[in-house]
Amino acid sequence: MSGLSLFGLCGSALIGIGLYGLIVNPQPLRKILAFNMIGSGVFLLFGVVARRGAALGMGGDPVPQALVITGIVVAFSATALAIALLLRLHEATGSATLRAPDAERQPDA
Amino acid sequence: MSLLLDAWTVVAVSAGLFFFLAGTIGLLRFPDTLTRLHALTKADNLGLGLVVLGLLPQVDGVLAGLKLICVWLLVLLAGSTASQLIARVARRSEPPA
Amino acid sequence: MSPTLLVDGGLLAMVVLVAMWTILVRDSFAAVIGYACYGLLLAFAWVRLAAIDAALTEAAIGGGLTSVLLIRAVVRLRATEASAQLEAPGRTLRFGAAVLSIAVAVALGAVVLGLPDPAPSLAPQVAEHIASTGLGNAVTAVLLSFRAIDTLLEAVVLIYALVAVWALTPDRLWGGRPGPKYADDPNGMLAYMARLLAPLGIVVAIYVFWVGADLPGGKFQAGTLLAAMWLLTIMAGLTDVPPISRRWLRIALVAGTVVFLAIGFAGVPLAGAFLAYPEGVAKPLILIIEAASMVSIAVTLGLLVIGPPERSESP
Amino acid sequence: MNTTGLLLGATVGLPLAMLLACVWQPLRERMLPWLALGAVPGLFASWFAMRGELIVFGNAQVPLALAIDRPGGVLLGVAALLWIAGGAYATTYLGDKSSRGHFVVCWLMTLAGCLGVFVAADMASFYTLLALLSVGTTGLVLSEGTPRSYRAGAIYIGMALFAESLILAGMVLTVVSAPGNSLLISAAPAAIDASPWRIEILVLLIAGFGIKAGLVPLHFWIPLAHGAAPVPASALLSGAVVKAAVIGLIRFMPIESAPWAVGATVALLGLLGALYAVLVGITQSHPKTVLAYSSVSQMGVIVAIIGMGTAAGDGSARLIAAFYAANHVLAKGALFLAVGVIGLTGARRLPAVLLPAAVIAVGLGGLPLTGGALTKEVAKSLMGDGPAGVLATLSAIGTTVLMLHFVFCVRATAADDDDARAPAGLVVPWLVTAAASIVVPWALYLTAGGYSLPDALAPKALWAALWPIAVGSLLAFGLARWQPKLPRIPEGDVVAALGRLTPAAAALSAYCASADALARRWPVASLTLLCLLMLLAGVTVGGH
Amino acid sequence: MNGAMAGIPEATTAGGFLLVLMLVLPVLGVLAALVLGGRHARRVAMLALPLGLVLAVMLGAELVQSGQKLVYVLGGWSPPLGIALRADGLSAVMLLTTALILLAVAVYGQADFRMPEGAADARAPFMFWTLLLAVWGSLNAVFLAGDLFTLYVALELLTFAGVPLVCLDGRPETLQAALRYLLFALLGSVLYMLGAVLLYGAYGTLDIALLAGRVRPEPAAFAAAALMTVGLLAKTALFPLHLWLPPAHAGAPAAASAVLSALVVKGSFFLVIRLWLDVMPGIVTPVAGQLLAGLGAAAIIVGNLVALRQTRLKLLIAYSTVAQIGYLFLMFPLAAGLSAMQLPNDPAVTGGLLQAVSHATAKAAMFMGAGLIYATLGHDRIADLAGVGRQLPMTLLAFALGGISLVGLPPAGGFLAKWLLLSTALTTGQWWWVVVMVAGGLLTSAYVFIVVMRALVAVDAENTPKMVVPRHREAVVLALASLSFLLGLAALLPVDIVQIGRPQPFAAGLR
Repeated sequence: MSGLSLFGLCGSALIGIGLYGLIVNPQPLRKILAFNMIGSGVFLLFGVVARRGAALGMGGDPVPQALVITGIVVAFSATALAIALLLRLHEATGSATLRAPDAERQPDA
Repeated sequence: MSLLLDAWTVVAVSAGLFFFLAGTIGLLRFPDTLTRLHALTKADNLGLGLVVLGLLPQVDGVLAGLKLICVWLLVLLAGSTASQLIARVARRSEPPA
Repeated sequence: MSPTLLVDGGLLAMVVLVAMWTILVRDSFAAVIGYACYGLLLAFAWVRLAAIDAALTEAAIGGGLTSVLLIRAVVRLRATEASAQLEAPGRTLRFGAAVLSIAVAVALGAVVLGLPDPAPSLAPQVAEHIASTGLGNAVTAVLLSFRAIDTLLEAVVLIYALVAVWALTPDRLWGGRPGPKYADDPNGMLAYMARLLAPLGIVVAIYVFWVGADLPGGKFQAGTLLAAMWLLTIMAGLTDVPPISRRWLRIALVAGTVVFLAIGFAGVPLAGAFLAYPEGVAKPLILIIEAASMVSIAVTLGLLVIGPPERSESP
Repeated sequence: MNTTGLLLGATVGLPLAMLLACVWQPLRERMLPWLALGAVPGLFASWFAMRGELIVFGNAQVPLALAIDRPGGVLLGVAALLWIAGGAYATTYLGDKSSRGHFVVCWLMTLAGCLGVFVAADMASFYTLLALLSVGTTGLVLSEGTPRSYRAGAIYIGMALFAESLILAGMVLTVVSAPGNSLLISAAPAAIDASPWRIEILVLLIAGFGIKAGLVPLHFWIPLAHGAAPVPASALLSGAVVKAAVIGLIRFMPIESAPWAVGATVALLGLLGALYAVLVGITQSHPKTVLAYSSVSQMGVIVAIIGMGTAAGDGSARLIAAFYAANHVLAKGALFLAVGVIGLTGARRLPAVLLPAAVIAVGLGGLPLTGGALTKEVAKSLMGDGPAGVLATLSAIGTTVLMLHFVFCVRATAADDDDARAPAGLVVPWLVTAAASIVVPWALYLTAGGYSLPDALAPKALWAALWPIAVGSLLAFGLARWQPKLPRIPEGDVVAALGRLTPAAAALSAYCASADALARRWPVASLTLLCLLMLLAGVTVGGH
Repeated sequence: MNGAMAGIPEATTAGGFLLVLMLVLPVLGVLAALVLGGRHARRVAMLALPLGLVLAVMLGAELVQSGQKLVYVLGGWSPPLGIALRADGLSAVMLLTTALILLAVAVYGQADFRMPEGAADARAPFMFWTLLLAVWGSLNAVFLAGDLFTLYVALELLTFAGVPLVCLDGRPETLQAALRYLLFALLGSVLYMLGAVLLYGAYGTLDIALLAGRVRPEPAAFAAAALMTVGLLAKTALFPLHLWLPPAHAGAPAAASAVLSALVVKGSFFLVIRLWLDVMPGIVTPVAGQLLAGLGAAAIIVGNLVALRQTRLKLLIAYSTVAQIGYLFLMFPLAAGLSAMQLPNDPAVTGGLLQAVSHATAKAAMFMGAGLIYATLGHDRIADLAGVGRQLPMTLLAFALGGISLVGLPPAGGFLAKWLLLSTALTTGQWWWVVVMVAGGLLTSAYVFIVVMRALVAVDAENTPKMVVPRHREAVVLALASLSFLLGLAALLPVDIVQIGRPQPFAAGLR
């Protein structure tokens, strides 16, 4: 087994771990964290793909590497928005939960 | 000559590692925040310093050497600031034993 | 078992362990700290994958800014911890989740191991065409030339995200200053560090941006550094966040994208296509774009971390 | 575009144009007096439009075609006549009720749809007009604005849309199996006959049109709707609108070639339904409801005629059914209008009004020299003397009973004030319709039918028509005595039984709601997502 | 087939620059709104949207005229190294629909989101107009991008633009709905991204056209198909992944709901079409198609039944969206069935897209109508709608027309779509989908009927409207509804725009 496949397995594992956290952790903050973990796992896999494409003295296929950078920035913006939303929710309701028995209720006017 | 330098490197780096070890143990074993901080900062400033000094002869070019020293100084700065801040918080939260 | 394999194995084992701990640990604060460490370890992993640009970005954004965000949030959300714990799903659900997650991970691993050998790669094509961009850093060439549209849209993503964050402003505070007011203690430790570090950081940032054309580095990494320095001075109370209604602030936000678009359109008559660069002047144009983007990225990232306005305009 | 095209176009176009005009409030308020006008082009079209000529509007793939064939022409003419009379009648009947804007709009929609289906020659426009018809009719049923009318309207639109879905499915299958996916209705019978899904198509179409025709046991919406609608509306619904189903069957059924069993089944259903409707009808006491049940019965006979024709593979059934239906259009229309007139007429003038009503009523049963007798005479050729013939005769007797029962019921509704007289605006249109219901069948019998007077006046024929009437009358007078003792069957018999299903439906929807609530909890949803992921991957791998 | 597949680098076609303009115009709008701020945001939007509509029409005309898909190779770097923008019939139709609906929403939103007198700047108006442009930009990117990663970025753009629309009025429950939406959408997009990564790892390109030629039935492709599809389903809120939709669409301001329900969910749906029909027709199996449509069927039944239970108009409409999304997914097994019979899958695809368009127009109209009702009565309790028929006749008519389109009566667009799907289902012998469609239509008619009935109840005059709705807002709603109602007449058009420039599936190496 080459080192590279280790990275591949690690990426897959991170994705699995993140998925688990995303499902079972009740706090939105922890879900956000888990989402970031999934994301980093995906990027790591992309890194593996890049590394496998190493050629002509390049350490790796630069296209995936570039895409990873873009992806990281996008994921960060998502995280920032999610956390801002979460904090706003907490500020407005004093609680921070996704459990909503009556999310459908709509007050008049 | 190079042998001496290599020897120096080995000695310095291992000394640095020792300080790191000591610092870590202190961090784990000491009773309260302040003493832990003390152990940590002391140890890893010194430890890192020794490692850097040890590596200096190995680098090619002055620029690289300066970079290494920069790293050390930056860590010193960050470490001391952080420990100061933590110490403040600690002093506010827990009365000196 | 070669030593490099050993090192990689150890590193990755640590990554996975920290990740599991981060997910499983009960206390959210601990989880956040765990995540910060995770980010840094991951940066090493990227180095091992010979993706220095990605490593820098991961360290700066994944490890750095994200952690700052998370720490701010977790501290504010302390109060909700206990009640949230009550909502934890039951054992069966957790079991099901575990089983499925593992299944997904395993299947994924299998697929990844099964990827074709030799792997398809665009590296040769990049190598073939990079000369015409005048750049030495292939990643930058991809970002700014071959797949410029992605980078353009990504700048737009940052702007959209900031708009979305600002949309959360309470109506009465619209146009106000984001984030809390940090006590300015001129002879405080933080202020001291900020004074010392900020200039240095800015220099480093500009260096990272400048070498980005040929060596690892570039506008994202540099912009992130600048943002970090800005945040530092703000937290140290040396400066205050400007109100979001400021015209110059808005201009700083969009400058990068506008320059990018302008040069992109200039490419239509001059180089025959949108986002194409005229022969020879590609590199300077790209540097101009990067410079403008760096500023915009720095401001946007900083504001994203600080969040929506929390104070009225008057400081 | 020649006169034919002009007339056919106007038949649908004028009502639609008037409808469009109604978008403007002031016009809508003033539209009522002009309702009668809307049907005039239809009337002319039925006279002057060339038979079988195809007028195409749309493009190659979707030809929107209008045409008029013999059965269609017959029905179009009488329907238009009734629409004109009804329009005039409605003008007085509604006067300045606040609801008239609503009424006018729905009336015009129904008018356009009703006359349209008689001239539509391609399935797309046929279906479109059918849908327009249902929506408009629903509006008419609702226009009283009472809870009763809401219930009736809800059930009506439900059944109508259900029927149309069946018809749509049938049509789609037909088009798919038609050469070149032709949308032309004229191509439909052949296409159905050649289709691999012949039986499916036939079942779908017969079921769909059966519902629209009020074929028992899916007839229950008719009594409700026709009972609830205002008098002129229910006259049109019971007289003209239900005939859309007849023309549908006439045009789509491959009568010459469909299997015998299909025809026989349809005929049996129709005739049994006819008798059943009579039995339920005589337990009713509200005149409009009685008439509605009689409509169910008559439609049953008409469907049976088509069925028998199919069984015998005799294409003439088309025209015969149309003729029978035409007679029913006018007779039933006249009777409904009569209900409104009699309700406003005092004891002194009652006989003068009741007598013609009674004649027409019994005429439906086949009173000699009336349209009823002629139609039955003509239908005999198909019904034969077998079981079908017997059932037909029985239904004739039953109809007589029911109609006399109606006369008794309607007499009871006469105004209390002895000197009360219905306004001319109601009486005249009614009388016109009544007269037409006597004359027109003769005209059709002699022209379109191509029969001659002797056939009709042959003593044998007269006797054959007379004796069921006699029997029926005897029964009727017996009934008049015993009727109060009969069990009270609720209006729209079957629907009462269907009412029992509501708890089940409620349970189902509650179940869905809880399922929805569960699925929308975060852990469940995200788990479902992973399951789906694995499932999808699984079937994808499994498929290769 | 297109040149890219034959190895010849793809070249920009005539009129390709229109694609760039469509892509950039909204972005420029957002930037301008952001810099100018305040009351200028509205002016920018009202300037850009009509312009965009014109561009979309020009694009459509160009497409019809040239009869093949429009391509623009960005930066002169043709795929796989570079990225190409492509517009085929599907894109053109969606672009046009989007521009049209957004323009309508903008006209409608004038009153709700104008700067309060005196105030130089206010949050809600500024945000509404900026986000409107933002949604537009992201959707155009989704419809035009020819590269899976660019599409990922576009999807994220769409999410970031959609989420704040949900909680535009800042009520706590809308904040929560927005958070649910954001988190689930992020999960979806990360799965999509993962799929893209695997595809690149296996085939070394992310370009749709190139991938179509390169994908082989092998694990990487299977996994990618599953991951991307499920990710997109989560973003499209196909039952049972709809947890975020009802509260989000019911809670947002009417104008925003219209955009979210009519357009935003269509973005990810559009990608499912691309993926299944253009990128990997050879990978997704008939069973998978049946699975997708099965979910759609469940959505239709459950969504409609739950809609019938709702006591609030906006929630009812939101659940009707859940059901209508189900309809969209019926097209996949039908298209597959046709291809399996070596027939062109045009009718299924056209039917599916037509369903999407007619639902978009109808639903936008219905949500905006609900908004007017809410404004007039001060509530949207279905039980107390009496009198609406008098106060808002046009709105009610619009609601009815929209409803008719959803039910699928002629000549509405819904009918034509239904006709196409029905005939396909029957020709491919999948009669069970016919049953579902019919049942769904009946259930839909039930709640449309109930609402219209309630609203038609006359009421004694003394209840005074909370606010008098200007005629032109009603007119916009009615116009949109009528468009949806008359869309069925598209059958009379000489050419099937949807099919222009689409690869024929079995030509694309299907089985």
